Amino acid sequence: MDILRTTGISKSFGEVQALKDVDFSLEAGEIHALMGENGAGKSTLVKIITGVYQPTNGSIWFDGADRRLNSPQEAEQIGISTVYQEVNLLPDLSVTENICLGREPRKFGFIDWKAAKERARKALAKLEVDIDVSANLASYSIAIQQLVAIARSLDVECKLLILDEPTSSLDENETHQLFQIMRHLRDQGLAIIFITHFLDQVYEVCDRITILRDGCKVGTFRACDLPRVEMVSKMIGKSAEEIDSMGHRDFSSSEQALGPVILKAENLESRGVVGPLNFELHAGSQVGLAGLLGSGRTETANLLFGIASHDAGHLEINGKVANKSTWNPRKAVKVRLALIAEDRKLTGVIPDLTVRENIILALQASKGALNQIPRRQQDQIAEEYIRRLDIKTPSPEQLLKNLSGGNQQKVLIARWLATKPELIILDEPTRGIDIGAKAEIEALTDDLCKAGMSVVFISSELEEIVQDCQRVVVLRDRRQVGELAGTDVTMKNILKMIAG
Amino acid sequence: MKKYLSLLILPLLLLVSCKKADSSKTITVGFSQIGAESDWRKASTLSIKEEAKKRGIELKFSDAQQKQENQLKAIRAFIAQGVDVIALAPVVTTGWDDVLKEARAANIPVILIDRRVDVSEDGLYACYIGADCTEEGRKAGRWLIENVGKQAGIAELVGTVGSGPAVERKKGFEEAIKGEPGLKIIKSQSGDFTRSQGKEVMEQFLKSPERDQINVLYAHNDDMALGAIQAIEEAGKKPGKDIVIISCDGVKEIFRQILAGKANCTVECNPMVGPYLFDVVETYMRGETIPPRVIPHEDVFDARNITQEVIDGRSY
Amino acid sequence: MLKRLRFPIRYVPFAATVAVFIGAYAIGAISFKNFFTLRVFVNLFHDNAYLGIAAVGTGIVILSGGIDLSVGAVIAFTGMLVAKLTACGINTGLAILIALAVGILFGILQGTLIASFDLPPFLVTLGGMFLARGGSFIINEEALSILKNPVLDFIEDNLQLSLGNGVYLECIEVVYLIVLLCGIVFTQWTPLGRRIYAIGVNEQSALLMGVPVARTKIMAYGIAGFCSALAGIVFTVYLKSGNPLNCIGLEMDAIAAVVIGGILLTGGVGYLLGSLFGVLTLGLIQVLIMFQGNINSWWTRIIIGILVLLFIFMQNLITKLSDKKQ
Amino acid sequence: MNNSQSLNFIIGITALLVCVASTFISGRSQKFRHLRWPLVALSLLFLYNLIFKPTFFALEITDDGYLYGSLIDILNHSSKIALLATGMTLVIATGGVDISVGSIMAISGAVAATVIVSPYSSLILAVFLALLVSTLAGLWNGILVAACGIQPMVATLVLMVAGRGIAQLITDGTIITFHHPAFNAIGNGHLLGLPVPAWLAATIFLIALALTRTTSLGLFIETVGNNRTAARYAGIAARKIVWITYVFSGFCAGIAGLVVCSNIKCADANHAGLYLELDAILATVIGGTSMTGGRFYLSGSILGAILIQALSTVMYANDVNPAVIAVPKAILVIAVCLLQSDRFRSRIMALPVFRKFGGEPC
Repeated sequence: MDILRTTGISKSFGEVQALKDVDFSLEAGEIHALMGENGAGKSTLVKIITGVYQPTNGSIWFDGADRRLNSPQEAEQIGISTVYQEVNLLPDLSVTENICLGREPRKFGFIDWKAAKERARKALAKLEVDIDVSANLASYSIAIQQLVAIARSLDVECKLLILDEPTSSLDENETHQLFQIMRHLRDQGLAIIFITHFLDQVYEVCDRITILRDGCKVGTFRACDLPRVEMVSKMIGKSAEEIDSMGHRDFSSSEQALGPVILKAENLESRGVVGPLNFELHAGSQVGLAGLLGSGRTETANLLFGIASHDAGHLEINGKVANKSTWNPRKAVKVRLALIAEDRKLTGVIPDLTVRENIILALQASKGALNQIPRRQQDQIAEEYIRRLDIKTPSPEQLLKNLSGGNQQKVLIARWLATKPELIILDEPTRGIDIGAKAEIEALTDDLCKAGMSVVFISSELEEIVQDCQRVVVLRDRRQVGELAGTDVTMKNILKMIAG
Repeated sequence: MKKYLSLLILPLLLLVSCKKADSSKTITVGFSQIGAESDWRKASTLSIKEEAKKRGIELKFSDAQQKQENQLKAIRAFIAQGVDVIALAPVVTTGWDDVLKEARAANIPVILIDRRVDVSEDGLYACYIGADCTEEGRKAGRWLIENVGKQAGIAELVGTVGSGPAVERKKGFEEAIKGEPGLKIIKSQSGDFTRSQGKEVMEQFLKSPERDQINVLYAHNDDMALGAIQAIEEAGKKPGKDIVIISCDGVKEIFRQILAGKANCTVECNPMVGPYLFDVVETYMRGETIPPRVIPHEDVFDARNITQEVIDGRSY
Repeated sequence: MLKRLRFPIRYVPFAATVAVFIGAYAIGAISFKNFFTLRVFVNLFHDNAYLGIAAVGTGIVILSGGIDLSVGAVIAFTGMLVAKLTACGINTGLAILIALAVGILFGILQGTLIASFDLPPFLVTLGGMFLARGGSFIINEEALSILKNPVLDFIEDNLQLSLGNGVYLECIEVVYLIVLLCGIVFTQWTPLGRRIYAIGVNEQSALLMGVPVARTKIMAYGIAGFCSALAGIVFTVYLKSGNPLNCIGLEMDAIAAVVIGGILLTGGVGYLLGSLFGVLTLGLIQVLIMFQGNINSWWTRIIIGILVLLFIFMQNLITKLSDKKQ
Repeated sequence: MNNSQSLNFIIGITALLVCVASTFISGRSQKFRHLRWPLVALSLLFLYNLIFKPTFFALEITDDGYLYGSLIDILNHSSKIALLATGMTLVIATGGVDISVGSIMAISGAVAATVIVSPYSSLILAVFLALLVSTLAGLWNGILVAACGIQPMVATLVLMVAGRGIAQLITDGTIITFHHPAFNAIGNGHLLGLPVPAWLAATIFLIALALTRTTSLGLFIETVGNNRTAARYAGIAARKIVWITYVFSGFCAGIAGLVVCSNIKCADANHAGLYLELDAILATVIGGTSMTGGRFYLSGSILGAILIQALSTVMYANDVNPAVIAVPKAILVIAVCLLQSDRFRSRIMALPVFRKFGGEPC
């Protein structure tokens, strides 16, 4: 029987219509995947179900009654709890508090910390996590934090659990742990909404799939009745053939003669952070950085781009030697290096500036404050990339915060392409991005390589790496454990190295 | 963890180490000054400091920066230090009972300077040195009646709202001119004892509908008067002629203006209280009875009794 | 491992403040006679009780990620209110209750403006400061003394505990210590207290975790309003008078005290107990200057400035170091 | 008399009409939205005077051939707030705040006066040194905030406290009075019938505008204020941007200090610019710049300054006790900010009564 029914839900922000008349229903004891491209309205629908937003139109029926949810805690009280895509916890507070906040066990009206810690431990134990619960959350890795977030939502008596991209920052094992927990909970009669971009994950755990596109519901299907390709084509509104053609890339470029060395790292190291690293990158080729989460991939990227300074070894980019002490992003940009960093929200998006300003930002920065790009030229650049990357925005003057996650990501890519880089570092560029955009971005990177640009490609999805890179550097425990090239680049080899 | 331990230990140490204040031979005087807001104030501070040096008295000086709470802290500190006499130039007249009682309990006499305080019982302070501002207000009023006459429209630049001198100088002046129906205060507005405010407010006076009736300005201190003089000049009028200017304190600058004919009269409020103060202190230390009231010599200055010498004689 | 590391990161700024306080105290004790006495120590509490209570309120608001500039003005206002009411022959106890109520309402009003219309706290409380200051002048332009008041006299004469050789532990410092204690318990052991920390750390996350952000904020400012009002009453007891010019710029002292105590202005980090040492340290600096006894007013200002600077530097340094260690 | 009254009335009406007109224009154009509510407030002020105190609008041309009247005073006195607000706006845009400007004013005035009364008295030297010192003061703030990473409010608190002390140290605690026609002109002179301070403020405003809008400095400042990490990742020298704004703020404060000190022909270390930092911040926020940083509006800040000064001038003109002026000021500030806040407007405008009033949330 149904536990949740939404009828005719619509929601609009300013000119942007995020949801149009969505009917959605959910049964108790099922895991229900919510699929769709970025901007399809998944997050918005979730936020409405959890009372963060109020729908412009439509009604919500939950657990036997019509509900008007004005706040997340109202939702929580009736048994809807959520784990969001970006970890939304409180880094400066202890793990215990992050789990118990708002429902602390009391003794004479005062918080009973002893009991609270006990509960926190129990909640984490369910996920087979064993950590010091009185330490600050900030002192743990993102993966742990993500698990803490899930533990928090399991801690309450909930009837509906919403997992919005919970696995995007988990590695294989953690993900499988999570799936076991999910199945376990389902069997206890809990309803779970699961949002992800990893298709195989959908088929691994989900019973039913609801697909959204451009704010409208495409349909709800049983997972077993819906072939992968069909689902994808429904999501992106393209036919299966198109998708096939998108996925593949011809390996001709790997056969072509290697260009000159554009990036050279010798014993590159930042003590206690990452290294020593040794690898080369030839113009017009792609090198992949493979490794589990926390294996030092992002740290390496930051090192190359001068966010963090290396304290040993030799780094040479585009013929310019990066000086230990003075290497910084501005210099990196000068030698035609670009970094599209992992944490979009923190390191990329300037929410209150317009799309145009966000796009020209890096280019302008490289030119320096004093010679401003003429307005007409700015508009041209913005228009060009909005077209090229097919960014969904009403106008270049729209504020970036009003765009969906995927489109924000595209804007950031545009920002760096605008600087005409010769070497671009893509750190999880497809994280939290739907298959359509993913394919587009992959296609784009290929074109870039063909055009003679080199790419350092960081991804937790080995398929992507294997497919795209002629050369793979494998990291483990913040150290380089090996390098594969040409035909050796296979899933098996990489996994072997990662496993060690 | 050490931190916490030492934290616990500290009070204990104190309890153990309480010792009586041993009295030394040299006289120690604690002086709590209001602040350093004007040349006048600075002069009075200087006179006390220099006099102390001259007489070999150890002076504990504390500047309250216009805050009563600071003065209370200072007096408590003086008591704790075990000074022989406490001198106090109170920033306000109210709220001194408790601390004065404490001083009495520690039998340290308190001498007030240039302002009285109102307290619930007598004998909380030993002596008061200085004219009261009310009297200065009266003097200003009388000078007006004698020299300008019984017909005048008066604009008043009040001091900082609520501050002692402002209240008293207003009161005194009003008392003095009460008898004269011809003397009306047309405009009265606070200039906060500062030149900039004095100037800004005067500008507004000179733009008000009643501007043509104003022919006397009474400013609660010289600084505001000096600001007002500029405003009057900018309005194209002649300060001292078109508008008679009376003010209080008697600082060098206003004398220059009077000599130049741009101002007319200033009621002196003598800041050089050092000698008077330490006379009293020494009499007390000799064990003699001290006078309850000492009035420093104070003049009313106008064009008749100001000469270059007088100006050069001024240190402030 | 983590257990061992946790001490520095969390408690370092606070511990540093305590260390500096003790150091300064030692210096005073060595260099001035009659400094290392119980009287001086008790005076520290007696003379700064009102500041301390205000600092508790400010601390709570800052922990919630806001700021309160209205403190000084509200103190003056409550003082005037109590003075006026008693002058009008209203029972003092009642007057005090009214004043407290007004304080709370004032705080809640500010909180509402900030929380439900997301106006910047700095601005709203600045407006509050103007309002309260102006209000106290409207009540009466000059100071009102509350002499011969049975209640206050009773408080003064009976509610005190002799500690020998003329030193008394009086009502107001006790009140301060009680308020401080309540504050600590409130922030560390009550759900609301933790919510205040939560919204201080990250409002968005807190909201998503089901914290009623708006209500919590309003509460925080309400409590701050209460503290300011109470500080005002303590100050009135301390002075036996109300004065519209009282405590101008006190909010800055309170903020300085809180910051010195190791609470970050960005909110969510720090401990109320720190504010105690912040307050005591500020008081101590003044006492040291008074004991030294011939420092120009301008030097006083400069020295205080420098000392505040030193504190901040030291805290930054130590915090950075301990971060590195982690 | 009658004649002059009607003249006042005409001036008043024109002033009012100008305000109202620009209100509607700003309401229409996307670019000047932020100016609308301050303008409404200003219009109301003028309307009040037009009805109850037409003499407020009295304007005369003096024998020396410059305009003279309350309106000019507003212009004249608001210029010092405007100067501070110009610098403050940029600082606030980076997500900071500078509460030391009042003290910096005092320092700058003290330096200038000391030079003027010294044997090497010269206008150039005085102005140069004063501005140099205040710029250095700004640099000091900048270093504390940008390099040492201290929270802006605490960092500038240091100079706010110590600054007046330093100023007094320079003047040795006295109020230095001087007579130096050339220097006095800075605060009292007139140019084309208008007071010099107003011209100064206008110039600085235009310079700031040019610096931020014809170059990309503005964009960078807004970026840093909006998301500092991202700014760094985009290759913007965030630190440099931040301390530049503090330096500029210090410079502006320096000029304001010169204006005040020359206006009253003396350096009063205790009172020069006391609490003026608050007015500057108010002006900035009234002008529509958010205290959390990001977008900034210089024109708004100038208007805010004028509005604040207009309020107190009107109060003086109506013999309101200055201690009480705080109250209407507070109300005005809160009111304008409420109207600036989208949430408030969207709630109010939801009421049918306001539907037609052109206030769709922007």
